[in-house]
Amino acid sequence: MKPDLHTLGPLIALIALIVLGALLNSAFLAPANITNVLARSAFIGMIAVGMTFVITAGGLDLSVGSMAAFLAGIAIIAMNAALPGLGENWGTILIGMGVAILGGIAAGFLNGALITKARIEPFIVTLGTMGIFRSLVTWLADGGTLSLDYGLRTLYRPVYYGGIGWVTWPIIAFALTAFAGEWIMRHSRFGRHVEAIGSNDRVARYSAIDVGRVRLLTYMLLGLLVGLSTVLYVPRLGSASGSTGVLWELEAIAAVIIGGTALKGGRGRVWGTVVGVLILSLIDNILNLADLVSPYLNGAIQGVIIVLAVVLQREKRTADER
Amino acid sequence: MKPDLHTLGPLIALIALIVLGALLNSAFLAPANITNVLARSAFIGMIAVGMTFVITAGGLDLSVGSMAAFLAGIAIIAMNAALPGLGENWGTILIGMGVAILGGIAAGFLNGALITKARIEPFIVTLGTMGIFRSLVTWLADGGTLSLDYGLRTLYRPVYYGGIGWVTWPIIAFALTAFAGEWIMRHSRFGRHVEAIGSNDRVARYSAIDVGRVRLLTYMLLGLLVGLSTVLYVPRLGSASGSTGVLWELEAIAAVIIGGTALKGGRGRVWGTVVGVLILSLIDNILNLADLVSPYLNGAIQGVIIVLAVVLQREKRTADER
Amino acid sequence: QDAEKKIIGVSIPSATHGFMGGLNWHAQDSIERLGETYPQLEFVLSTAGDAASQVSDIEDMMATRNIDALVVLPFESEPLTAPVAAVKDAGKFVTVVDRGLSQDGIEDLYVAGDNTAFGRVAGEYFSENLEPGSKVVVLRGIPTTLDNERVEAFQAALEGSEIEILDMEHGNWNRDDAFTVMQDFLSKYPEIDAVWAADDDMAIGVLEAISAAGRSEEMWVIGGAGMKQIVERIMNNDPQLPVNVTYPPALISSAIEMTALNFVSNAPMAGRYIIGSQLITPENAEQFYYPDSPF
Amino acid sequence: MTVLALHGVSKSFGPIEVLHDVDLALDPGQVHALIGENGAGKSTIMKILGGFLDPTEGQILLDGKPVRFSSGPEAEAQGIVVIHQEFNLAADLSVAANVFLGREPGGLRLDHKAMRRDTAALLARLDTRISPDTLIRDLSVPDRQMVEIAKALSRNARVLIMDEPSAVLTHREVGTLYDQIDRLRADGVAILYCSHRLDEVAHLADRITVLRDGRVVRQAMRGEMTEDDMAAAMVGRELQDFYPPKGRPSPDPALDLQGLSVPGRVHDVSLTLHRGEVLGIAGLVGSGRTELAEGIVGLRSATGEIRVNGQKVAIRNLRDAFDSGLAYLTEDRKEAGLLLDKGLTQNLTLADLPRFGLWRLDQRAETEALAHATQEFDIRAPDPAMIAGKLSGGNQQKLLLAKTMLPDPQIIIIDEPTRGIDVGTKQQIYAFIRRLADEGRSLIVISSEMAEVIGLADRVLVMREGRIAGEVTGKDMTEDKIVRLAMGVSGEAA
Ligand SMILES: Nc1ncnc2c1ncn2[C@@H]1O[C@H](COP(=O)(O)OP(=O)(O)OP(=O)(O)O)[C@@H](O)[C@H]1O
Ligand SMILES: Nc1ncnc2c1ncn2[C@@H]1O[C@H](COP(=O)(O)OP(=O)(O)OP(=O)(O)O)[C@@H](O)[C@H]1O
Ligand SMILES: [Mg+2]
Ligand SMILES: [Mg+2]
Repeated sequence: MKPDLHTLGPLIALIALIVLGALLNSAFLAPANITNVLARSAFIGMIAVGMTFVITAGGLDLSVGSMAAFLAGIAIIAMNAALPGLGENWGTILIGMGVAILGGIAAGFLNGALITKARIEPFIVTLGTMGIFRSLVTWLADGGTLSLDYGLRTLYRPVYYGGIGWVTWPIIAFALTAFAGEWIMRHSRFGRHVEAIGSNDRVARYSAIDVGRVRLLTYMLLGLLVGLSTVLYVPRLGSASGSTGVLWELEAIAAVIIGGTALKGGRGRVWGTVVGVLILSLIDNILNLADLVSPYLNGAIQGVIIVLAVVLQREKRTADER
Repeated sequence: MKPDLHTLGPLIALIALIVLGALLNSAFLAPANITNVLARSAFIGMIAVGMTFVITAGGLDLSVGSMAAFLAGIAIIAMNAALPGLGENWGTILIGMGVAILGGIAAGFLNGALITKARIEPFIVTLGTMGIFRSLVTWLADGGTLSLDYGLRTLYRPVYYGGIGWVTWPIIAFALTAFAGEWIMRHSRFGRHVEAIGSNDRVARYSAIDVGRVRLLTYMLLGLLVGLSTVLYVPRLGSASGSTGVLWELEAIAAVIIGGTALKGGRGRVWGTVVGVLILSLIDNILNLADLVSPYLNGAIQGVIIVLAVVLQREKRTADER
Repeated sequence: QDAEKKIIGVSIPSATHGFMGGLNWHAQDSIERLGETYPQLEFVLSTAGDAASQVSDIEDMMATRNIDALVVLPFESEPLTAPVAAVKDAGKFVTVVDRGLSQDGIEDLYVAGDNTAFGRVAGEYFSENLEPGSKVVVLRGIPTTLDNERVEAFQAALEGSEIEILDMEHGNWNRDDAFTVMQDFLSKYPEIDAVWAADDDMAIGVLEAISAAGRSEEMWVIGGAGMKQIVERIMNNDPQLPVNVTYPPALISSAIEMTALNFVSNAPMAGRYIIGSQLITPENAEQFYYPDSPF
Repeated sequence: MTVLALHGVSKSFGPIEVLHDVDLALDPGQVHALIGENGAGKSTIMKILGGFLDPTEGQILLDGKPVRFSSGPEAEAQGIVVIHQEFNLAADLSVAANVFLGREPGGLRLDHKAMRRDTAALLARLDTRISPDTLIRDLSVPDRQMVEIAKALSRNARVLIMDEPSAVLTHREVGTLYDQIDRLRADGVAILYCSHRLDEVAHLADRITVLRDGRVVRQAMRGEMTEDDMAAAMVGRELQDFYPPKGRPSPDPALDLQGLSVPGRVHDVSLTLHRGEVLGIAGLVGSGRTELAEGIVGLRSATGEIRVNGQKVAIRNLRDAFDSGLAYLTEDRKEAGLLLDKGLTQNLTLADLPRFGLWRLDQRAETEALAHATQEFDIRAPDPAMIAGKLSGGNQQKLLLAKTMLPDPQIIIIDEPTRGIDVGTKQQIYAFIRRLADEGRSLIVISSEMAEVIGLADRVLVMREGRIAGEVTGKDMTEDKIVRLAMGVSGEAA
């Protein structure tokens, strides 16, 4: 893990934001707030780590937010359905988790197969499945909300809120995902091939890399991570609806790019993505800390900070390449 | 204008949709319905033509929907403000049009300058400005709706609803934009430069093309077209709010890609974009005209059709290129 | 520094459509007013785009702003129930607005409109004022529980009246979407006698589509929530807009005010306040006209 | 005993047949050279042997048995390794990652240390100073080629197919390449070698096959053909007076540089180019020749004074340079020269579009310009509507030359003019360059081919480490003198 301008830039932005937060409100650095921010970054965070692989291999996935909503929906339906038979216990919850994770892998497979086998642009495939997943969850919920049985939710709740002291499970899961993601990107054959494909897929093909398979795997990995983040998301809210996970895809992609991974592929930076995710959550948190002119302007301030965060990492092209 | 697989594919999809629509409902081919669909397509259509240039040059613009809302907002404010002085006449309306168009060019300049001068990824810049424009219009409208003075609206209304017989002004404007866009892309130096930059910007630079300037101009052209489509949008409902133009950016980008322009740049097909826009509007129209299982599933059907439309145009790799 | 200072957190959905815009405006308006009147009160307002960020907002208010009371309009009932219960368990005063939580007895104060009544009142007007055999179309909102409640109540009120609902589509409480849907309804059905648009923003789009098709004489339109432009037209006896059904965005003001009163007066506030949906008619329209509100 | 052979192979792209009934055999421990004009079909043969293309007719025989490879990697699994004419490296990856791409050592965790070590060893064998951790995108063209060679060497090939490996290399590197080829030959590897440098063919080849218009016209063993025979067989006529006679430049300065520096690359270069002169610039790889040229034409920011025809000019970008009558032909054809996925006309006219119409581009005039260029520069395109990437390598170079000459510049800087050009065409290009000079234009020719600089230039400047190390003229223009200046070795020849 050699730091370079692309990871240092966002890191500086992150530190600047932390300093700003601490100046605005002394409670900002309180453990409770830090736990909150980190735990809620976990969903987008895990998804963004998966997205880093997809983007590095030259792909894109717009469907992740809808996919999360859909997976949360079917997991809840599965748990509610298993409840009468199995009762209010971890067995039922494990079924729900299994449905979310396997469903995620299957959804990722669907995206990946359409992209690699039917050879359709990732943008179009995932725009299509984005609509499909979102519609399906709305339809399953009959336009309303799918809710987990109250007893089950009470049992399941500690998966989001519990943990080891201040370090709750989502934080642990996010950290593990980030470490694993970084390791895979840097030290595994898969990661190497992902970068090679994103950099030049003809070269990869000439090097006996099964380009289609690796691409497919990136989407499945992303699906798996969407499934895992759903496993953490369901106990937080205990429900899913047509408005769950709206715009998560944009946030995840933004985090990846803020982190220094190029949108055109070839260069994956998992640590950068983690920093990008934290920057995005901190912006929200800080906006809540400060009393601003008008809440209508939140989006504008957010926009300005996102752009500023990236100014710091923009490629300092040498004078040669002007 | 030589037809190739990339423009023929979507054209076949379009024809299939028209046949489907005609079979589902006899009202589909009625002139009134055709006028409706074409006129509604005009906003996204004109924006998508501009987007074709941006994407062909290797860029992207996520801010267009918000930009349209913002431009509509300031145009309405300007007209309402000019009303007491100038009175209820075309002068006042021309001021509004001017504000929308100049505002569009300025907004495009802002995006383009941040991308080319500050060298930030287009995705990030326009994600940022998307938030900024959207926030600003919500703030200007105080969270509600900005409405054009009733009298002015009545005067201005024919710009959307009037025209030459069935062919209303938006349809005419869209057609002219499409012809001009196709002409510029195919026959002008600018179009040639845009394709060259998207194909390989280093080669463009070594051919004495001012890459930054041309890129900047694509964003300004897009801004201008967003402004023009705002000029047509305002008389339709006479209002603008924070929910105006939501997701237009995705629709415009999808239309461009469905039309056969590559997301990675280098190959621009304005006619394809027009076909893409029509496909997207027809899907909506057909879904409304047909009686479907559940309106909740509209999004799913839309998704499936978008993917299918593109299957037809997917690149047939020759055996040589394995 | 000031031990007596009380902090009231207000968490509402962001202004994504006209009604919420009005609600946002009323919330800011009453916070400003109350802040001036009662210097010992401080308000924290946050707006959220979805349920998850609303939960985050509430967590932030608890963790960093140390609020004494929470006024919340839940984005959705289910997901907000547990987090709001946690606020209550921490000993804070809780006011729930409009959308009830999925567990009873959490909140101290409940101020709400009545979605069932909103649909029913409209439905009753339809069944009383349309001939049997009349045909209507319906534009629904964004798919949500409250939209379901409204539409179900509307359908229930039409039962037995022999009025036919030709079609229902989601107009998403959005003018442009409603315009598109209505244009297509007009192409599809040669005969439509009335439209229920379930929200005034949609009603605006619907009216425009009808007038563009030159069929204004054929049908009237009932919207809902009392947008000022619509109320104005009712006052002027517009034949196309005979009545409207209230669902006042100002209910957030009542909620905030009552919560404030809990701290500044000696009378502890508690209970449920349901603001019923009323029919706005040309006769009473003046009462419902707020020219300053953006909605 | 033949390892790999073609038997009666023909190949068509669409309706156009580019190979006709070719027979070719590669034996272990032999270097088989394949020579022919640009577009004769050499690369196509190599791609067929390497499994990257299917023959339309005929057979590939491996150890005497007919085989069909469905892909390059499949052929590579049989020990057939290709160094392509186009670079085959992932630019975002490091040198070591590229060398081991697709066959990374290590278990679950990649063995970075082994990859770095083995890569460093390979590169040391090739006597280069490239670090295994450098990203390919940061390497110069010759360095990339060395990485390609290292990559091929690491593959333990039975058959090694090299498509113009030396075209982008300089003198010194070519020497190490020969050493490696000798070593492989001794190890019993069968080598197919394609080159336009006939001297090296004479030096290396055990057997020579000459290809003309997709047909084998002659096969010979070592020593049976002189360089002139080869050239004659390729071109189908005798080549005389390979280099044109030197010119008589006028004393007027056309281009005058005073203290030109490109930060970090070129230091304080002053030179004068006279009207009608061909000035050669020689030097080792990395001596800063390209940077100097790019500094002059505004592609890199440079300090110092530039005078054109005695007038001081400010050149901030390439457009300014064009306006002052300068033109530059890049050495990096694939990345900076041509749009490989665009048509020939679009490439030809890209840098000079205003000529074809202020508003509407006159496509008929463009087509005419292409027809004219095709003739003047002898561009052999089977189909004028094809994309540039499908032209043979040498014909791409000719197209690039045509593109550079289109604006009719007065001062032309050509970086590696004959990379991948066949002898016949080389002669045409030399004559063309000389004609330009005789017409009163002035040219700077940067070349790593010593013979070319000496044969073509009126005067040669030698660069070393970003500075002008010296100048040679007249009888002093010898390979030995130039190499000494380039390497910084003082004194007379040993
Ligand atoms: N994919 C392709 N499609 C169409 N024509 C092609 C394709 N590839 C090569 N050709 C044509 O086949 C002919 C032989 O090309 P090839 O690359 O084998 O030539 P070459 O002998 O290697 O020439 P050079 O010395 O210039 O590299 C050329 O006319 C070329 O334009
Ligand atoms: N983008 C770059 N980043 C880092 N180093 C570079 C870059 N471009 C070139 N170099 C290095 O700069 C030095 C000069 O390279 P360059 O190829 O321009 O020299 P040259 O004298 O023109 O040689 P040649 O004729 O072989 O190209 C080389 O060491 C090269 O590796
Ligand atoms: Mg070749
Ligand atoms: Mg060079």
